[in-house]
Amino acid sequence: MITNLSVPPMITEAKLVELFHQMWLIRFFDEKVDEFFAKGMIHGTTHLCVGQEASAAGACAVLEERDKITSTHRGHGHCIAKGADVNRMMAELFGRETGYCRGKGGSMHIADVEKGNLGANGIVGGGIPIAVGSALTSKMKNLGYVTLCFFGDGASNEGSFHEAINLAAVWNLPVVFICENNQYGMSGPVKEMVKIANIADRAAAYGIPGHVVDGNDIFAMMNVTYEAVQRARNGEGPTLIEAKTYRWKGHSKSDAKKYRTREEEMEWRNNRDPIARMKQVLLAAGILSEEEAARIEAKARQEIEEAVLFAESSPMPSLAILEEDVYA
Amino acid sequence: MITNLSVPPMITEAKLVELFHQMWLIRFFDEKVDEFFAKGMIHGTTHLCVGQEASAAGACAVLEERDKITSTHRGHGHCIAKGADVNRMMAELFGRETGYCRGKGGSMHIADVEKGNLGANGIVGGGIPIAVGSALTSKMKNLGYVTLCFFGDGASNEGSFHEAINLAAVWNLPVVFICENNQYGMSGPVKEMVKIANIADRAAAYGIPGHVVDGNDIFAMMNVTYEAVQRARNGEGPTLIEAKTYRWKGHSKSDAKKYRTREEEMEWRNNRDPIARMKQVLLAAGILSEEEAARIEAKARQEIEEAVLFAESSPMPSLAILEEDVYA
Amino acid sequence: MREITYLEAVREAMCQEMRVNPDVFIMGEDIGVYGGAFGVTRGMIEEFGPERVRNTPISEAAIAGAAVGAAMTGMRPIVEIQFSDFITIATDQIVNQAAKTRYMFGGKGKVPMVLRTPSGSGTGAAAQHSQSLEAWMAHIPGLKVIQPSTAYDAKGLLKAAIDDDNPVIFYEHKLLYRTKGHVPEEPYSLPIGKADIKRQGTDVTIVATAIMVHKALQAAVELEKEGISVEVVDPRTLVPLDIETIVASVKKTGRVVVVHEAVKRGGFGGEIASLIAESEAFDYLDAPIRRLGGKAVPIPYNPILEKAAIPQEQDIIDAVKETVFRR
Amino acid sequence: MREITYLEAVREAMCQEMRVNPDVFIMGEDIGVYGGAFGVTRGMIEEFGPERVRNTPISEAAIAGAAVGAAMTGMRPIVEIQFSDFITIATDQIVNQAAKTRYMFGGKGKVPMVLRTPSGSGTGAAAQHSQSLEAWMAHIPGLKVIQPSTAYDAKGLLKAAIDDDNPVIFYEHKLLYRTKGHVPEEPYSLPIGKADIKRQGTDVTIVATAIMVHKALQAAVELEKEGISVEVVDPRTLVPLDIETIVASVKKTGRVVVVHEAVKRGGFGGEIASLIAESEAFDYLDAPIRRLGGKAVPIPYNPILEKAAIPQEQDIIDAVKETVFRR
Ligand SMILES: Cc1ncc(C[n+]2csc(CCOP(=O)(O)OP(=O)(O)O)c2C)c(N)n1
Ligand SMILES: Cc1ncc(C[n+]2csc(CCOP(=O)(O)OP(=O)(O)O)c2C)c(N)n1
Ligand SMILES: [Mg+2]
Ligand SMILES: [Mg+2]
Repeated sequence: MITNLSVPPMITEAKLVELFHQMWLIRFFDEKVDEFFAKGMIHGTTHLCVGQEASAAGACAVLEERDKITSTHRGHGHCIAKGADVNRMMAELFGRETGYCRGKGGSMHIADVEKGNLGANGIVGGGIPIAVGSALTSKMKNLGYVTLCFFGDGASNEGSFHEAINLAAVWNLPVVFICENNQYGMSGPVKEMVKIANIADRAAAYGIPGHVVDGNDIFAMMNVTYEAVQRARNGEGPTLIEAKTYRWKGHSKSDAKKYRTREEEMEWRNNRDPIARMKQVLLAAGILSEEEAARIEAKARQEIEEAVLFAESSPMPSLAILEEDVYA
Repeated sequence: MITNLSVPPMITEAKLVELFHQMWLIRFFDEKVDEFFAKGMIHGTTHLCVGQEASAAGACAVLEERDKITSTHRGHGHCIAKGADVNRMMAELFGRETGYCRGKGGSMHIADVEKGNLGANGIVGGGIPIAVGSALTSKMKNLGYVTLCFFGDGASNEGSFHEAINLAAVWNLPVVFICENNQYGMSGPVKEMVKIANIADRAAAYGIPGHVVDGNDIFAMMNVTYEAVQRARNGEGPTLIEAKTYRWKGHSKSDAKKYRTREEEMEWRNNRDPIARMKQVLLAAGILSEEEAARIEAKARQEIEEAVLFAESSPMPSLAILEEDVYA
Repeated sequence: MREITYLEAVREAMCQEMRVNPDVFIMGEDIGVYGGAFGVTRGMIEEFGPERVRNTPISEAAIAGAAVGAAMTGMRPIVEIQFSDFITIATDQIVNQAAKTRYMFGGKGKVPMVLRTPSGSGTGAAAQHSQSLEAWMAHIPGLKVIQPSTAYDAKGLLKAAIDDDNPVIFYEHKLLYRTKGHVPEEPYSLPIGKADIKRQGTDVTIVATAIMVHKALQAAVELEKEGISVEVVDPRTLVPLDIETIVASVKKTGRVVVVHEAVKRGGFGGEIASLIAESEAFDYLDAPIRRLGGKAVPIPYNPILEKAAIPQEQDIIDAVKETVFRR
Repeated sequence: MREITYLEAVREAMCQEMRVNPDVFIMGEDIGVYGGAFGVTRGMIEEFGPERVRNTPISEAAIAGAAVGAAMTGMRPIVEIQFSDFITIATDQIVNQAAKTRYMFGGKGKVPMVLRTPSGSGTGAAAQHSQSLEAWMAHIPGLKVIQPSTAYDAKGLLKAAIDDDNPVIFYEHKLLYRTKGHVPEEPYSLPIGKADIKRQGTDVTIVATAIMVHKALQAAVELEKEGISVEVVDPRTLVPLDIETIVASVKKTGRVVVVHEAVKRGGFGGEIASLIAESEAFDYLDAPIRRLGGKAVPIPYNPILEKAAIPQEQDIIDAVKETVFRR
């Protein structure tokens, strides 16, 4: 039990240290991917969540293993936070047979079904109804699990958002909707794309609670998600959480970022870095020392290097698998 | 100018009398259609708005001729209220060449483009984005017209509702959304299909005003729509109006109405009949006498009989037109 | 054997599965006390309750997507989309999610769901309620596509669809709902991917789907009177397609007419005709392959126009004769 | 003549129209300062301003539907759907509204809109961003469907599409964006419904669309070396389809291979092959019609698998040889 910090009951000191490590892992994973894309070493496209680590890590921290998530095109963080193996993730980006999808999915389709990650999604808003369906299973089979549904501010303007949340609300399903509002949908500033201050205010349209949270504060993320997960697990229905955050990088592999200023970026990088903020708290609470923090950071960095080695040394899929996996 | 009643400025006594007549026209039209369907004399299906006359007549009363509407599967009332000729409407239902759509559209697709009626729609929620597009034209060409967009309570759960209203809101378009909440979407009670008290509350999700109005009170309808139309015309953007009303008949041609009680139906018929209510007000205000009211009612009934004669005596479309009208 | 309607056969297949398998449930608009737009689910909510016969808001994308999510996590949902035209609102969830999930995930997960939906014209519901868009779904890898033409086939194929571990689109033709046929009372399954020869013949093959099977059979009776022996092959399932049975028939008869209600241009008849042309049957063809399909128009309301928009018995007779008397 | 890219040709067609016709405007996601996902609209918001280059929320159904409404009331909207796969979210508005409005209204009103959208695989964007679903749209009466393969065609056909009074679906192949061609600077229009013979030949006809035109032309060069003279016909527009030009070519060569990137099963190649088989060219055929198309799989991510999922130059060469050396 942690007494000097307000955290959900299952969050031990060890777990906090693990989360600190996890955030680094997410960051280094995506920075490495960024590097490879810049060098043209990876095929396709990718969407990085550097700067958004706390919302993924914080939200998933309060889940049980049996709980499920649905993720997005910007999904590496969610995937790691739900317990995926970075080796297999990196292998997927390299298009290898050892990847989560045997090289068939790539960045936008990594799923880790055994760990309850029902998949990234290349369709903005595409995962929201799926999360509702997963929650329906939990309710109908009385399985007690909760489904966390991640999506972006931009996705909140898709019809699927509206239809799915309403359905979850009227059926009172155990699902928590987490809108990661990183201020832009590709290039569209949220201020121009909705006429309201908070996406969370849309919860009222479905008769469910809505909460705005600082998505770069992992403690706030854990607390607000924990409460929503508890509600869901207790049969009290869905919640909409809006995590205000920011993506440090461009939207995808090439982005001149004309739609925002460098000053704005610097403000978020310098003053609201979720990892730096967590570190400060852990240091202040005496949970970590500077040395331990540095060691964890280095370890995460090392793990990503190893993931790259794993990926690079993994075999390419054989052409024979092209027509496999279409049908079960 | 009417001094003893609160009505929008353009509503004269003569206009009120005209509206009284119009409501009867709507009612008799749909009752006649009901009769024909029951007898198997009309092909296809239909959706009657008996009991909902005031929302159509009241909303359209404050429009100018250049203003536009989009309508729904339950669209005969809107169509008449926007100035359509009942002869050509009836002819359409009879599948005749003289019908609004040359017999190609039927009940669900009557449009009267010259009068600004952009059409009924067989797709629930299908007309909402179209109304937004029509409003966009008005804004881009600076035409000053307003578009009234009708849809049902059920339609408010379609993704198109969400996407289109948000778009209209962020673009500040001259469109007024009118949700005719007749308590059911086919058989689905609105109480089970949304978890909120008023559909109008959804306006807050888009940062636009929302109003609940007694849809069976034509005066209330006129006033609230007038205000919204004024806002739209003044460049202040869209409004969502929810008109609480009730359909007296079944959903479409065959409906055992198991999803509601006969008592509920009687309550609405006996105590909230929009025509009876208007009549009472007009009598009390001295605008109509009982005799005049009876004469107007009889006239409307007669016009529908004539519409039937017109339809019956109109030619069937020739097979030659089958492949016409696909492309402009 | 007892006779029941196609509609009852569909309902019976669902009810029998739901009695034995608690993972099977159905959701859709107005499928509760209303019994669905066509009455297919009538009585089901009374038997299975509102948890397993789930009345939904009018939200096709969410319904289809919720089915995908439920299927991925262990349920076997049946979705009723009130008219197949409304698939247009749920297309992303069906085509980009349900159909592709397993492949994108490299063989992980499965999506055992059935999407049942009424299609076709003939009810006067006009352009937005009368389409036959099965060719779309048949174009999508990862989906299976079924179009039963009889009560017997409907029951057996629906059981097979529910038992299948993949997303299956199950088209029910509105005008077939009231048609009757002999249907065993006990549950049975028909193989998905096996055509059925609905009538044996030697002079010409008609490959017909859904309601066109019946028009073809009527045409065959007329043609018989003129000494033309018609074989009617009903693919029953478009994906997978039993091309072997079709090819074997064409090799036997040397002449073929393919007929469906869907618009001819871009309809699945083009696929069937091309497969025949690409097959060993090509060398057996004594006349060009004929295709019949709907005219390139939205379905009109007026009943005379409506009928004229799609092939009728006489059109089939004419096409067969042209094929048979060629050269 | 000056050379520009396909992408520039598309942009130029739009800009030239927008300069002369105030009713023409464009809307879509990220088409403003970002210039669209592929950069097609880069610079346009700077020239025309945000009122005529309208950046939208991520709401495909509303964007398409707003275009329908705007078109019905006097504008000539161009809609950019970021990837053609996302048409699945706007399908109702395109198929049930845009395509059918005029017919349902008995010839009243018109819907002059162009929906431009990038399609095809080859960028590693995997299953939900790489489809070729043009066959769907070609199946829908009321729509016109264009698939330009060169910069020259793109510019001329896009002008024609914008000037057309009907809804037009305009597919741009992602891998063609960077290809260059000779394109006149002044505005010009190419007829919608006229195929183009991209290469003359005498032994065999290849009917190829979009990127496959280029692969077919490369294959033709190789085949030439082996003494096989290939004619390459590019339909350019699927609806209306210039079947006359195709049939004339096949009558001349007696052999035909139809190739597209879209999944073969249910692809538009079936329509083309069947039309050829139904035509007078049937009697001129010296070999069965061959079709090549994508494998029946979602497009995989891995670049080797991705390429293997669709026809490549070698596949075309092989198919042509099989056709030519048959019997
Ligand atoms: C249906 C759909 N529309 C558009 C896109 C293209 N696209 C991919 S990500 C993206 C922006 C999404 O914004 P948001 O939901 O805020 O997520 P973020 O990228 O900011 O994490 C867009 C427009 C898509 N993939 N799917
Ligand atoms: C997209 C779509 N889904 C379902 C239907 C079938 N349907 C027609 S009307 C209707 C009920 C609509 O309810 P509401 O919007 O409240 O309008 P009301 O009928 O009550 O006037 C339904 C489900 C349809 N036509 N379109
Ligand atoms: Mg965002
Ligand atoms: Mg209603």
